[in-house]
Amino acid sequence: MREITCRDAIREALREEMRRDDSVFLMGEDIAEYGGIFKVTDGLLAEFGPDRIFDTPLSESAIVGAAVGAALMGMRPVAEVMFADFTGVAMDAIVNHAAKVNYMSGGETSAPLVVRMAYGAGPRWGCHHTQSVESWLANVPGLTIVMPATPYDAKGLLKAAIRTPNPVIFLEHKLLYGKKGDVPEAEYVVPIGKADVKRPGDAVTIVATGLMVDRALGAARSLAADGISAEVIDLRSIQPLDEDTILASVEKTGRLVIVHEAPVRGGFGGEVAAVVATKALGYLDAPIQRVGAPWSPVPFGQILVDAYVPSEADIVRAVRATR
Amino acid sequence: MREITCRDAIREALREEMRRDDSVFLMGEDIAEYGGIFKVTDGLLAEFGPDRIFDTPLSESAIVGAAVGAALMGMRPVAEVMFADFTGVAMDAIVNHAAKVNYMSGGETSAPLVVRMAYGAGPRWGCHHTQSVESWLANVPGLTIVMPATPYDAKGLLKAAIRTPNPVIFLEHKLLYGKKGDVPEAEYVVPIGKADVKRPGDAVTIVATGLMVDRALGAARSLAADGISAEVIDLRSIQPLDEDTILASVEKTGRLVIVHEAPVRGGFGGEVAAVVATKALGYLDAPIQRVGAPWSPVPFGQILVDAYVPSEADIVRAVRATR
Amino acid sequence: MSYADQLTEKDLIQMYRWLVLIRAFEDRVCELWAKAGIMELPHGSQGQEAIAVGACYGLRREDQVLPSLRTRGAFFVKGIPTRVQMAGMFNKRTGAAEGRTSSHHMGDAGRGVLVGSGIIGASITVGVGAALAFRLQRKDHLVVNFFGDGAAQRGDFHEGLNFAGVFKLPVIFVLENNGFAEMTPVSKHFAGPDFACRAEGYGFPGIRLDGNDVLAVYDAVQTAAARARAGEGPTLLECVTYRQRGHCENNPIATCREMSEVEAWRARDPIARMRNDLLQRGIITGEHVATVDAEVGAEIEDAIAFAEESLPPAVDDLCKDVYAAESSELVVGRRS
Amino acid sequence: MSYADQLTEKDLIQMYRWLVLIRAFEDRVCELWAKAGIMELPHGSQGQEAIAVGACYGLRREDQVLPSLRTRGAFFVKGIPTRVQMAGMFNKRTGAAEGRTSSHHMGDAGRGVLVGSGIIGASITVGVGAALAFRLQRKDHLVVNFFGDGAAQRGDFHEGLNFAGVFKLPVIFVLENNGFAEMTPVSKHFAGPDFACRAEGYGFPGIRLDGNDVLAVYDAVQTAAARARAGEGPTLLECVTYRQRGHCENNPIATCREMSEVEAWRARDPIARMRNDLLQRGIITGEHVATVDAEVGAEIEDAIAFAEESLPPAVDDLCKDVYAAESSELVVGRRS
Ligand SMILES: Cc1ncc(C[n+]2csc(CCOP(=O)(O)OP(=O)(O)O)c2C)c(N)n1
Ligand SMILES: Cc1ncc(C[n+]2csc(CCOP(=O)(O)OP(=O)(O)O)c2C)c(N)n1
Ligand SMILES: [Mg+2]
Ligand SMILES: [Mg+2]
Repeated sequence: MREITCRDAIREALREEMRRDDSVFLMGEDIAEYGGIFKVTDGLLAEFGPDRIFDTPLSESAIVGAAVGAALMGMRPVAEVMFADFTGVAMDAIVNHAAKVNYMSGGETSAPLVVRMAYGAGPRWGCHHTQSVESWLANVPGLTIVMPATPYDAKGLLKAAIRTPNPVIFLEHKLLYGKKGDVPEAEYVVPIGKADVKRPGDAVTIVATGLMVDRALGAARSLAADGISAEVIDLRSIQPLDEDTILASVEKTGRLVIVHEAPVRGGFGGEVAAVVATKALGYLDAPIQRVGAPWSPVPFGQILVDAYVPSEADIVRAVRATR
Repeated sequence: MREITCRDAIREALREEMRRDDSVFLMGEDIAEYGGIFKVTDGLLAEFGPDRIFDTPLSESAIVGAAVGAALMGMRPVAEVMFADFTGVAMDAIVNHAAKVNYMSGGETSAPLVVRMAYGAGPRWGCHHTQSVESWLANVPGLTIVMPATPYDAKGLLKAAIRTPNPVIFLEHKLLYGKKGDVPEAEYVVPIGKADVKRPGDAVTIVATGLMVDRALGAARSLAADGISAEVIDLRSIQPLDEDTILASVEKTGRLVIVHEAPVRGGFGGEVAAVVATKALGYLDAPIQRVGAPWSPVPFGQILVDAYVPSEADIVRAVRATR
Repeated sequence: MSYADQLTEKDLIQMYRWLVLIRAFEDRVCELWAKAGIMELPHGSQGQEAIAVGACYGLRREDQVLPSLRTRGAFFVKGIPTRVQMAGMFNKRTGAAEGRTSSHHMGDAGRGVLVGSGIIGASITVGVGAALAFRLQRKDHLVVNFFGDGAAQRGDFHEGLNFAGVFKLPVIFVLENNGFAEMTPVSKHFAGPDFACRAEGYGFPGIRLDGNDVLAVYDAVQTAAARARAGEGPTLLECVTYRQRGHCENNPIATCREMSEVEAWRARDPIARMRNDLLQRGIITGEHVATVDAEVGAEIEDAIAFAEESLPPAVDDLCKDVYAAESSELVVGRRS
Repeated sequence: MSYADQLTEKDLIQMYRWLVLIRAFEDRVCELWAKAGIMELPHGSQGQEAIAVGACYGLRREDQVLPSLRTRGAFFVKGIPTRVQMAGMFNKRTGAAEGRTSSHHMGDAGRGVLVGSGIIGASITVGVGAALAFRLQRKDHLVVNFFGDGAAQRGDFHEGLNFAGVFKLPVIFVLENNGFAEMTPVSKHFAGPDFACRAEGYGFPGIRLDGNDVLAVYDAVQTAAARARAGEGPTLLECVTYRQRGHCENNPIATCREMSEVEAWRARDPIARMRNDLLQRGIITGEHVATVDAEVGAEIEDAIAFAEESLPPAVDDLCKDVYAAESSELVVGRRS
């Protein structure tokens, strides 16, 4: 099959949906002529023109608020917020308007919009451009939160996100943009809410999101060398959360390790642990282990970022702790 | 002992700290002449004058941002943000500045400020004035998040919050303002980070916060009538989280119910469950149960709010599910 | 000839009737509140009715309005039935969102009322987005964004107006300067000469006008509407008015202000003003005034009866409408 | 006599030296970056040096500045050693926050540099708060808040300036209008005539001036400073300049613009301008120019050597300084 990068897969999803549906349009900072600071939207201006993709002022609250308003009037905005850390300045529009407008209108008008944001640590970004913000939004009914880990999923999930009548937060890990993977040329959609068993196994369940899926797979490979068969579940979305896939796996393996890049404490891993401790406690043969960042802002620079972001070795260590 | 309301206890804490330390000052919307929409700061203008307590424009981002700046210059601001739902518009100043400035300055300058906010459901407020937002902030290193449940704790914790050199989010449940309880007249401080066993018991551990502590105590009373001895732990703060008190209790009871007012899914209860499922799994005799709001914005009106907010009956039901 | 001059007698009578109806509604819900008769806490618009009526009269059905917490009149003129509004105040299933939200931020898609926000100022950017949609759809509809002097201090005011200015969007910003943000007088939260001047920094006109003069508001909005529909961009209208009641019915009218100030403004009441004007011009008679009062009173009592008889919200529907219905090819696993 | 006229020859020579040093630093780190020699991605301030120097020269040590991502010069003039700054670019323990943060938002409490924010515009309200503290403490120090044209479209610009206007705080808002927010030209994110006019809506003066004229900036800032120290409130200074390099060193200079525009602005370079001015006025000589260049070059090479020899950040300190030290009577149970 054809291999392309996440960046290209996301761009393909945008292009296909823009071709399919006139109401889809893109706005954000530096996305049109420049093609986005991660070059995701490169080339789309040439194809679709300035009514379908345009640059906005440096005003994230207005970007998301305007996306809500446009969505209410029948458009399908895909807003790019450069860095997920800027959630802080667009938070109200996300949690209090986008998330609640269907409810507040008694089901009359929903806000079918997507907010695409780049998240996650890289060495040169510093603490304001590297956060994994999913748990800031995970307790807000009305939202859908997607975190793809592969080019295939990024494309298929984004297409679903654009088509659903509900607001979707679409978190793209900046270190995954360059990652390559199989992406079929034929049209497909990946339904949001279905986790993906990225590697089957029967000795331990590793639940991961985003960039951590690769690290979990790496850990699973080294564990396999030691005869430990790890099942790696890529959640793909944390809202909805695919409890069934997690529970079925834990029923089989009896052991659970949860991995995310955000700090462990208060992170989304707690939700996964709680679901299992409520619904599958009897299957657990060992304490649940969580792997995530320590309790600190994301540091600057390669050395500290390497120490900060969970590594394959951290995951292997957590798996061993379940044995 | 003297009984006073939470409202009066909070006001006393503010007054005592303002008397003790000239650098403590209050700002917020309608807090000075009017005394705050919940009347918490009533009378303080008369005692301290307009340099120590003053009204601001309707600008929550500036309120918190300015509190950070003033704190950096040696002041001890206590900012009132009327409703915790407005976290959305002050989020960036909280999570990206207040929380990170000590780290970013290499420990040179911290931001000793308190943001007081009223949270929780009441019948007449509607979905934008009733949210329990603690989990939006619970994954942000650098923050301290306090949720008092009694007048005694409200006073003692607020005094600690004002004195600590770090930024504190102080969440006051609006239905607790009128609640009375013992508050000594002598000076005291309640250290943040220490949970309080509000009722000892040995058959089940109920961990709760804020208004839910009262409901948990109510549930414990009805369970006692049935011969079930529930231990009720009031977390008092979710960051730091007093793991030791929770673990010691679960070791004793073998059963855990976690109660908060926010929706269950993605709520802070997941963190508590994860800590126990990691560190005390072997003690658990039954699946962990979580009690919280359903997956919906907070509705309007008495009937629906009553159905939405966890009740004593819900807690009793969850306790029975652990048996 | 001004837009106001082109209004027919019928128009004027209709506008007057709206003013009377809104006032009667507001006064009546305040009475009901005082007797603990309703669930929703009224945030009365008494004294400010001319702004909503002047702004919404003459809008198209497709034009969208975003009322603030205090733009009751916009609901009326945009056609939301009195019964529905009253049922909302009673928290009944026949009210806003089947009783799941309070009525002062309700929306009505068919009538061009967008869902507002309890987060003051936040709806400004949403209105701007609706205007953006019209631009992208090449429709010549427009959006009227209502908000107060307090809201004008929020970051969203700034981001919203700048955004609209940059893209020359068809939106009219109606700033109801009623002297207060809750208990805080404008003089304490604002140091500029007026709010209208802020428009310059966004590249479009800002006009300060008498918000108690319904025809002045109508005229200014129609002028701005022509600009907007022609693709010339937004206008900021600062309508100077006065909040005759407390911030909400929890606050006595005299909270944090002198009653003499209130009295002075009551003497400039927009409804009495229009009434006197129409009487003087012979467009209405004393008899007509009485008829309108009676009709309006009956309409409101009918709405109260309707609200009282309506069912309460359904507890079983607690988690309804959190998400719009979606195909399982797109999303699976929603739980409530 | 203007403030600039009161500057001595020594002052002028010192200001010139700052300009040269900042430029040399910026150019050198860009070179290092191109050779993959440093960790931090430079966001060069080439072309804008006159603003930081004009604004910070003559400030007190206690006066606080809040540099933007591109106000490198403020660090220099406020006295942060070249070595420390360079060590920051190299991500060394001797740099900002012991290497745990990038250098372009670093603070220095003792020298009056507040920690900035990577969230553009967010530091505006923080600076306002520092000015509030001065007011409450009855000190006549002031705050200089630097930010760009892009930041001026953020809600925090609005809330911050309004807040400062209402309380007449001692703060000077220095808007560096360098023509771009990343790749977006001002003409695409702004529809007003200029940014200075926005100050009126906050109740204080706004002035547009030539940001490439170090003495004009100095004069305007000193005038604003006198106002601020006298308790008369803030000033907004829109300093018109031009970003001579790409947004950051990832972007070629010609990204999204014509090189002819860049060339035209290079012809108006603030450093050449001051040099020529001082040469013409006989305040410096060609020899002196060469000496400054040599000294500055040596200072930078020394800083590079220092940075190269410095230790990397300590992995063991990963979770240091997340919280300031606190007594266990107040907080217990912190974990990392
Ligand atoms: C972001 C936010 N801050 C504060 C409030 C509380 N509040 C509700 S109405 C109000 C005053 C609004 O003033 P203005 O915009 O002038 O509208 P008015 O009530 O005068 O019509 C305030 C502070 C809120 N709902 N939202
Ligand atoms: C809130 C926010 N939005 C977007 C960005 C990404 N970003 C960094 S610098 C920049 C442009 C800033 O423009 P301006 O304020 O004019 O400063 P300049 O770089 O021109 O000095 C942008 C969009 C950011 N860091 N923060
Ligand atoms: Mg007002
Ligand atoms: Mg710029």
